[in-house]
Amino acid sequence: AADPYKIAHVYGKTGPFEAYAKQSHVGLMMGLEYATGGSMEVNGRKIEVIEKDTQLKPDLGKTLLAEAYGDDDVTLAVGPVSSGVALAMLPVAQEYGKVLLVEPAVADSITGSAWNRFVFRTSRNSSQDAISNAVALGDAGNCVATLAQDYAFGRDGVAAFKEALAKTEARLVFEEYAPTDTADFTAQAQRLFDALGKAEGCKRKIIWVVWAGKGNPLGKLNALNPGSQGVELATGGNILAAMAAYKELPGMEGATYYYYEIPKNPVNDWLVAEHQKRFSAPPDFFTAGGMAAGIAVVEALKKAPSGDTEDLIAAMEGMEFVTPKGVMKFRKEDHQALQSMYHFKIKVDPAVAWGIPELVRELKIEDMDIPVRNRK
Amino acid sequence: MAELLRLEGVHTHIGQYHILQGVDLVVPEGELTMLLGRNGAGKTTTLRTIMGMWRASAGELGLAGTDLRPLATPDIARLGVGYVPENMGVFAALTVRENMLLAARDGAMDESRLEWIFSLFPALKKFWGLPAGNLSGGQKQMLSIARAMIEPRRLILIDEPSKGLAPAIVDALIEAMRELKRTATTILMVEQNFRMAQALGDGVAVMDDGRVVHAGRMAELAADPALQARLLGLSLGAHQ
Amino acid sequence: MLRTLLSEDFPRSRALTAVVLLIVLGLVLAPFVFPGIRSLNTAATICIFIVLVASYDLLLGYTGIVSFAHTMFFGIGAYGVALSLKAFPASWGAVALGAGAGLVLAMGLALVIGLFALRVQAIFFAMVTLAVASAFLILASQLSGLTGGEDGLTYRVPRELSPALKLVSAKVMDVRLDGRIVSYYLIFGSALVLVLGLLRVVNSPFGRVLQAIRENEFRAEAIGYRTAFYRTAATCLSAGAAALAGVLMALWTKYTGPDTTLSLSIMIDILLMVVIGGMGTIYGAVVGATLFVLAKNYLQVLMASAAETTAGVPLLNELVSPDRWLLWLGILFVLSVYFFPTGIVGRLRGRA
Amino acid sequence: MTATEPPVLRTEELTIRFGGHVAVDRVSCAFDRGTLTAIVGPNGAGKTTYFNLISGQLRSTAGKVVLFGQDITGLTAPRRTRAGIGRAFQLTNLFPNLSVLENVRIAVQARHDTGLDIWSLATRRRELIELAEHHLARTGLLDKMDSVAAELPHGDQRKLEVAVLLALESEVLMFDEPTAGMSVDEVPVVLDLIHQIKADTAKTVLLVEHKMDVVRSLADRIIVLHNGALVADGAPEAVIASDVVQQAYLGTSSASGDGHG
Amino acid sequence: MTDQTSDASIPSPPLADRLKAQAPYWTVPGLAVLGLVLIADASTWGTLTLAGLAMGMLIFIMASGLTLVFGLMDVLNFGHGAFISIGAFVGATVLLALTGWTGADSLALNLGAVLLAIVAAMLATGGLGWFFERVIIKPVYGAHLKQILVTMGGLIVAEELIHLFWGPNQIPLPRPEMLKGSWVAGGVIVEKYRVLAVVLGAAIFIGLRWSLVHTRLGLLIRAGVENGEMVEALGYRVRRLFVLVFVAGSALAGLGGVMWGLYDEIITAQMGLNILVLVFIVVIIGGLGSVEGCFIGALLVGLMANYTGFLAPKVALGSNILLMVVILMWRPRGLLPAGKG
Ligand SMILES: Nc1ncnc2c1ncn2[C@@H]1O[C@H](COP(=O)(O)OP(=O)(O)OP(=O)(O)O)[C@@H](O)[C@H]1O
Ligand SMILES: Nc1ncnc2c1ncn2[C@@H]1O[C@H](COP(=O)(O)OP(=O)(O)OP(=O)(O)O)[C@@H](O)[C@H]1O
Ligand SMILES: [Mg+2]
Ligand SMILES: [Mg+2]
Repeated sequence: AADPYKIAHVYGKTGPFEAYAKQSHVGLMMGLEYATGGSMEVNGRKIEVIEKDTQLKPDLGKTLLAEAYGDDDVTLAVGPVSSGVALAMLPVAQEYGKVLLVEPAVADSITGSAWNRFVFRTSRNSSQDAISNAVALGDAGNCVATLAQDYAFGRDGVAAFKEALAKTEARLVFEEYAPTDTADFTAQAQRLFDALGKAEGCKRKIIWVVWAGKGNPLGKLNALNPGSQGVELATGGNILAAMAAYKELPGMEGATYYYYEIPKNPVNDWLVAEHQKRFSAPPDFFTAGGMAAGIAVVEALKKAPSGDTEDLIAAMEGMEFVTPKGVMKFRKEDHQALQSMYHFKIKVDPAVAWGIPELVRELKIEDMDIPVRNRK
Repeated sequence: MAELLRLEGVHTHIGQYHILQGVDLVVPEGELTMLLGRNGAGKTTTLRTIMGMWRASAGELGLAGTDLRPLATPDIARLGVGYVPENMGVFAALTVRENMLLAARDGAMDESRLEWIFSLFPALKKFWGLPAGNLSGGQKQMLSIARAMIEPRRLILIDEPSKGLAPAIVDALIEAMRELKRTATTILMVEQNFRMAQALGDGVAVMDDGRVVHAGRMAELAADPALQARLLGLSLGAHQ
Repeated sequence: MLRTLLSEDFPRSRALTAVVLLIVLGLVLAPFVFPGIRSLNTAATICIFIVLVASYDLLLGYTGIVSFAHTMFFGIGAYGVALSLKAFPASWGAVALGAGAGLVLAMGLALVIGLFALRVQAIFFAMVTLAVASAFLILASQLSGLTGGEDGLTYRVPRELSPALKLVSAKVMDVRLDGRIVSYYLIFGSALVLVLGLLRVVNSPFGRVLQAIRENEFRAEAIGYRTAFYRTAATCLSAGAAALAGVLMALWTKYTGPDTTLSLSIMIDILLMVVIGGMGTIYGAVVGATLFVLAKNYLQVLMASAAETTAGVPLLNELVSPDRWLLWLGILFVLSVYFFPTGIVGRLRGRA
Repeated sequence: MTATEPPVLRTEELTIRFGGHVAVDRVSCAFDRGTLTAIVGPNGAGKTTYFNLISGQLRSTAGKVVLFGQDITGLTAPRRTRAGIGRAFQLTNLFPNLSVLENVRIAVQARHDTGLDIWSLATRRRELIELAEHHLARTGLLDKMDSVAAELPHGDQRKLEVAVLLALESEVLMFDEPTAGMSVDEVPVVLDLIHQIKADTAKTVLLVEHKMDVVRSLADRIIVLHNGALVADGAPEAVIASDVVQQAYLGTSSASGDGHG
Repeated sequence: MTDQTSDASIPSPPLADRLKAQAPYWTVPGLAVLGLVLIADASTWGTLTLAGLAMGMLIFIMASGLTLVFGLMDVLNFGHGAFISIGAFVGATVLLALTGWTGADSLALNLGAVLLAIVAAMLATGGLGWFFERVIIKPVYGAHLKQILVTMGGLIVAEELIHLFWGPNQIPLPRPEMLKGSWVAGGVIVEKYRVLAVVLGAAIFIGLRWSLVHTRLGLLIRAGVENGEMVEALGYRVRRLFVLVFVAGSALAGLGGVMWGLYDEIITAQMGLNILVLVFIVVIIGGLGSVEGCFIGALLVGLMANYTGFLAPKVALGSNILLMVVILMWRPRGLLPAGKG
């Protein structure tokens, strides 16, 4: 047989994001499996996946990626989990002139200011998250205040959200930023309640929370009876474990990247059924992303059998491929995969351990105007 | 008189150093035995070995028939052994009262004993509620001795009690030791102050280089200046 | 000559001499004897950590100050270069500017911390620096406009250091002589100079005063040393050396972010390296850093092979899976402190 | 020493209070060049505290310390040491894990102000090492100079304490019970040393000591502290014979003599 | 014999000194008043102050064990963070098994479930503490540096073991039914759960203080830290005492873990480490080994976070450090270092 295609999965297997990493890797493998019809072969050549653990350390990530490209001579690499590691890895792709398919790191700059032409991304970026949420909350008469972490991820998210919300009929009345290590959110809640209390002519008053990492602002805001102030809470989707907290928030609206019951298509049906069978649990947030990446790899190799980088890039630019989330498309300009997002409303079912995001509306690629940010 | 404490061929190592090199010592019940010797002879090490603070590496160590070698320090103390260490060992953060309270093992101090101690060391009464760390050098020494006296003990090991004490207090100390002897307390005392040693000692042992080089009655040693000179180098410094 | 270079502070044990020689030789020849990206990276990391650990030992082993802020200074050096290379075209001037600024800032900050911390007890100082360092870490991620936040900074280094540079077109001993090799030897050389410099400092009259302070600060005051001043000076010197180690790190990785320079876990690694190696001897830093970096880099590899051999055994296999490498690292922490109470250097010297 | 020469060291109304307790109570006293003054008093009289006030380990509540006519009350301990006040401590106070030689060398180095030199090699400053060796020779410790201080027997530690003090070459030397805990054959070594220092008329010595024979043999003058206050001051025999010393200090029974101690 | 007999005791210190000694106790009311002046709105101030005090109590619960071990035994235990996490995980396991109780609309059943969870967590962490002391800490008494390293090692191992037993996911831990939500009265919002925290925190404070000040145990521990050898020479088994203290400290960490887990409603293996720096700050502000100081320190931190978070969010980040710096400038050994009662 011909030489196998070697693919490196370089990601933070160990450390705080272990859970995400596991999902991502399972998804990638299932994606490869699905797209090759279970043979793990494409163009008559085997696909071999090499795993490398970045331990969430950017410097290690760089070394491992360089090792994969240089010493292991892989066709392309997939990963990593954290944006910091991803950003450190981007120049390596350029240095070695090989493709890096980013999944599931979300920072805008990966396909923005730090981008180079060897970088593709299947995962959604922060803007897509923020914009979809803005569209979801953008009804006329809505007054929105935001609570975000006081660092890049939070500020960028709010900026994109703000920009998108301006195009809707809703109104942004207040932005609150809290330090990442905030434990007690009473002060922030008080400031938000005060600001929303002063806002006039609002049909609904909503606090949109964008938060990643430790602390649980949503739960803490909710414990303060926002209802008694006439205030609702909103936030995006998350992994199932985190959405357990949403059980306290029936009726909460927002937009999410994936929930296994939402997309209706054969790919997702296969994923849900197989995942349930193999792991007796539904696929989670990052499983879907991993699978999308796996499918993208196979599709790209089908179009560019040589595995040569330039051929791959040419094949992938503008490529459309079918994922558990339906059709995705690598935008030519910045190699970001455009994709649907889902406006949801939380329903509580006592038998389910988490709050169930019920689809309100699918936000299709054309419903969202995702800015291209990689022009220098 | 019956012997209370017996050391036979005791060796002690501290780290890589071989400090005690076969100590033989007998302390008869109810007597005050003086342990003399020049600096570094191993006197403190002997007391610490008896207390179980250093482990004897060879030899026999018995208290009234009980083998001390397998016992840990607290267990040795519970046999009724009191210890006044060379560096006084007062708890600086605790008050004088609390220091004394800890020494009275069942948690209450005997009033009459306390009065007796106050009469010997009035400074303790004065600083009763103050942290012991604030005491002067001599006052700490008094506290350390008082801790050993607050309860009746079978055996008290005292390391250089007169160090740093004013002459008047040394007299009080001598008085206290005599009184302790009257209450059938056996005492093993290390001392450099020969006047005090002479005034108090029943028996005497002299150490050098980790061994006991002379053992006998105090009266004999006191009466024999030549022996004193040979063992202690007394003639040199006595009457400058 | 050698006497002067080593400041008359010799390994004082045949075994230790052999170990140190082996390490130096290994590092000199690393690019050729252990080819491959991973091993070259390991060698460079070892060089950088030797400097970092030795500078920390000046504080911890020689002066008796426990500080958790050492990675902060390391980070300042690295960020200095990173920011400068980000702002200006990649040139040696930019590197010098960044390094200089980092050095000055690190030493200045050390001065402030030193002056403040002189008022508090030793163990308080440790906790204060822990708090300051974690605040600095958060600050660095909060000032994302400047520092790139959590994501860190990626930048270009002067051409001489990038793989684009080809010294000779042919390979030497199967190794391409490109900018990476230059880069490596730059780091190796700088590390050597810095370590010898630190060795000199600890054997100078100044270094002796530090040791006296460690032993008995009260007494050192009583014989006329203004210990506050000396302790602050030691803090500044060690901060400066740490910042320079940071500069090397920034040049090597071409990426600077909180996880590579500022994190608490690096701080703990440094502590462990000092203690395993042996406190209060610069040689300890050399040995400790080398062993630990090797262990950390190859522990997962080792475990992967262990996992293969125990594939059948259920729980054991789970335990030795490479994903559980942190578990074994933790156990390594505990064991190394037990087995090397006086450090490896103490061990080796004790035997000799 | 001439009568007109001003005193080397003087305290004026020196006082310190700990909470409600006055440990040193308005002590005014002057010490002349070339004299040895013994300070005696019961335990807790304030002798060590008085020393601490002079050498700067404690800050006075009120009063002044004057050295060579200069008010040094505001100076820190290291500055006072540099100004010429050296002391040895009641409880042995050394650099425990350094060698005997290094203990003294570091003091010599302090005296010669070379601590800031970060570039020359300590082992190559022969002149400092020789001085240290000289002081060790004087105290009879030369053959032990490579031992670690902590492992010395008590008596040798006391001697080392004195050697460190000598190395400072101070004008004023303060000894706090230098012979406490020393065995009888060791005591003379230290006493000889103090005799030697005294013979050097440039030095001013203050000595706290409980052993009256030592005091008698060394002191030019005795001052008595009691409850923090200076209660007697004068020639040794007169002071010892005074009522206050006989009662408050020596106690009634020991009037006959204090034997050897 | 001598006139030392004459004065039986020393006079008490002057008033100014006594006032100065009491100053630390006034810091909390002082800060609250300052907060009122700056915030100017009574109901907002009320909400923030009550929340801040309760937050302080939660922190105190976690810090109390550390101050006990750190202050009394002079052991710097980073493993404390692991005990907090493990306590939370054990507690969560119990609570998630008792959903019948926690989901019921009965305060008694709810509290019963919490109590059971706490007991289980304390037993688990106490037992673990025993193991920790025996195996990890025992050889390194008196050596801070080694303590930092071995306990750090222990912390890493414990976190990994949590992953091994409970999986890598964070676990949601909803509060029992009756402890959800808040009461609102006159614009002042009081979270129900925080009331529980206050009650528990106060009980622990009083219990600890009493046992340290009024029993021989406290005395012995304090003496043992200073000079363990001498305590042994007085006939006490210091080793056993230390184990006891360590177990108690670890059990308190477990308790703190359950309470913190229920506060955050999400638990992760790293939660203990994340909160550890804050806990250390509280212990330092309080002064080593002082339960009272730790209590005051925790309340100060709790209030400070809320006041600055409301008044000047940018400052909130450094507010704890700022507080620590100010307090240490004022009192270099912390508010109430041990040895003062
Ligand atoms: N911790 C230790 N490490 C090493 N050697 C020690 C230690 N403690 C004591 N020694 C040595 O043991 C020997 C005996 O010491 P020890 O303290 O028993 O003497 P001593 O007779 O009590 O003397 P002194 O009268 O000075 O108190 C001395 O040579 C001393 O240096
Ligand atoms: N920090 C302090 N706080 C309170 N009282 C103190 C402090 N330091 C010393 N004292 C008290 O001051 C008095 C004087 O103590 P000092 O140590 O000067 O006595 P001394 O004359 O040297 O006695 P000795 O001969 O016993 O060494 C003592 O009563 C002591 O308790
Ligand atoms: Mg002795
Ligand atoms: Mg004194």
